[in-house]
Amino acid sequence: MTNTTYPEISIQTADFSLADEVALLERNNAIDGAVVTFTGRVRNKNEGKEVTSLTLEHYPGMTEKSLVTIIKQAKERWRIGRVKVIHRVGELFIGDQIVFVGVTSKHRQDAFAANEFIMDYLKVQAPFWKKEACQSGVNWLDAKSSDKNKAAKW
Amino acid sequence: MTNTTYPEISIQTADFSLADEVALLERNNAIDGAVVTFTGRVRNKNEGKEVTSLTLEHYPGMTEKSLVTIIKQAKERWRIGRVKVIHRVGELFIGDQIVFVGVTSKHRQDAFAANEFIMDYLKVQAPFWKKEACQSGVNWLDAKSSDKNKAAKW
Amino acid sequence: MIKVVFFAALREQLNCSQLSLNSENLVTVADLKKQLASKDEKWQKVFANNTLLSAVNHDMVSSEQTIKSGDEVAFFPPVTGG
Amino acid sequence: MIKVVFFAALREQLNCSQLSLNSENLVTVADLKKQLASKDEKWQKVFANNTLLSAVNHDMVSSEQTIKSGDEVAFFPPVTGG
Repeated sequence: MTNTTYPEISIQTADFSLADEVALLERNNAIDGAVVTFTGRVRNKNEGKEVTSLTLEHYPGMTEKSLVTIIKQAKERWRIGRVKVIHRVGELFIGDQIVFVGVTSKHRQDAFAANEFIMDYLKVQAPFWKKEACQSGVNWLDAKSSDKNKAAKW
Repeated sequence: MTNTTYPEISIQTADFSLADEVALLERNNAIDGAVVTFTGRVRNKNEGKEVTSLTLEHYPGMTEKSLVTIIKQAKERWRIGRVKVIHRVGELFIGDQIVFVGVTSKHRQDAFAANEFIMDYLKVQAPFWKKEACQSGVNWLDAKSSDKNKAAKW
Repeated sequence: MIKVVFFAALREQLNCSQLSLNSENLVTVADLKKQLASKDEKWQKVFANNTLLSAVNHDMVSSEQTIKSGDEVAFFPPVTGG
Repeated sequence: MIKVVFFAALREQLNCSQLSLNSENLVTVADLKKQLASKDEKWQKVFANNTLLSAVNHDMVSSEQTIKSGDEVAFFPPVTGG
């Protein structure tokens, strides 16, 4: 699943294994004592409505460029070791994994901060769009101003 | 491995599986879209010295009480779903998992904050002690003032 | 020539994912938006939305960004991934 | 009677993990520390360390904490888990 040009990121339709990804982050990496992971999944409700599925669209090429830039910024700001970002596209159902961010570091504070920073920036800068299907029909999700405010705080 | 009196915590000598723990946090839990995990592992170096192993001692009874209190505080401060804290005791070697904290929430910010809070408080309040073996001998680790300061910031 | 691409709700509203334009008379992204908006009422309405984002060659830009022949310009709604 | 337990470096320095004491004349944790420190030079030295932590019945407490018969009092160095 790994993008050979950008080994730290992967945009894929297939599911991923948290255990496999963490094993890769930890392999031959005894200098890093901390591993922080974030996994985002399809929730059964969004703003009060019952969701049946999500369809993720993205902008190939720009997606990779934006994620690589976000990871580069995180590495400039914190002392982190390895990073992996996976984002799925296509149709996803309740409970399905959407996104994974894994960060290792010598000391835990860096991995926590860098992981949350990557997610916050991904949310406002990476060109992905969610279309939600619920009983009342299908609609594109609106961006949340809270996400914009959260990214601006870093 | 789960403590039946306190299902959210486990003090154990055995290793744990990140995948199994996350699966338990996610099972029948489609209301929470965010899962944040922290895993702490034995590093090969500590303050410049080559480490060969760590031995973890704890205060049975008080350990459980302190972890339950920390989790309770986290639940009062953030809107989180499920929590699991595992801490190993006994002798551990390079790369071995020491501690796991997993938190789910509807929105990612709560899971990130609660997870880091639990780790920061565990570091200064839960009665665990590390004895480090390196080529020059065996010694008990000193507490870090940075950990004390980090916990005080919450 | 300039390649213009559209994504998500925008692509559906315009019923168009991609087009090519002669780059003469286009200095900035704002010029391009103006020209696209002049196509018809539907395009005018879509480009009146001031939350629209723009990217040139895969970098997010403001409307003042200059463009030249060979560029790929994208228009899309605020992103909602993660 | 009061049960007193010791952990980690403290346990090794004292070569003692647990002891029981008559609780007469002991009002606070500070009193207990003073009495333990009076055992001999080694104990005196160990209890002179002001980074020592105390717990009564599994709760971290200050030296002013009152104690009573039946309590479990613990002394240990700053914790280093995680």
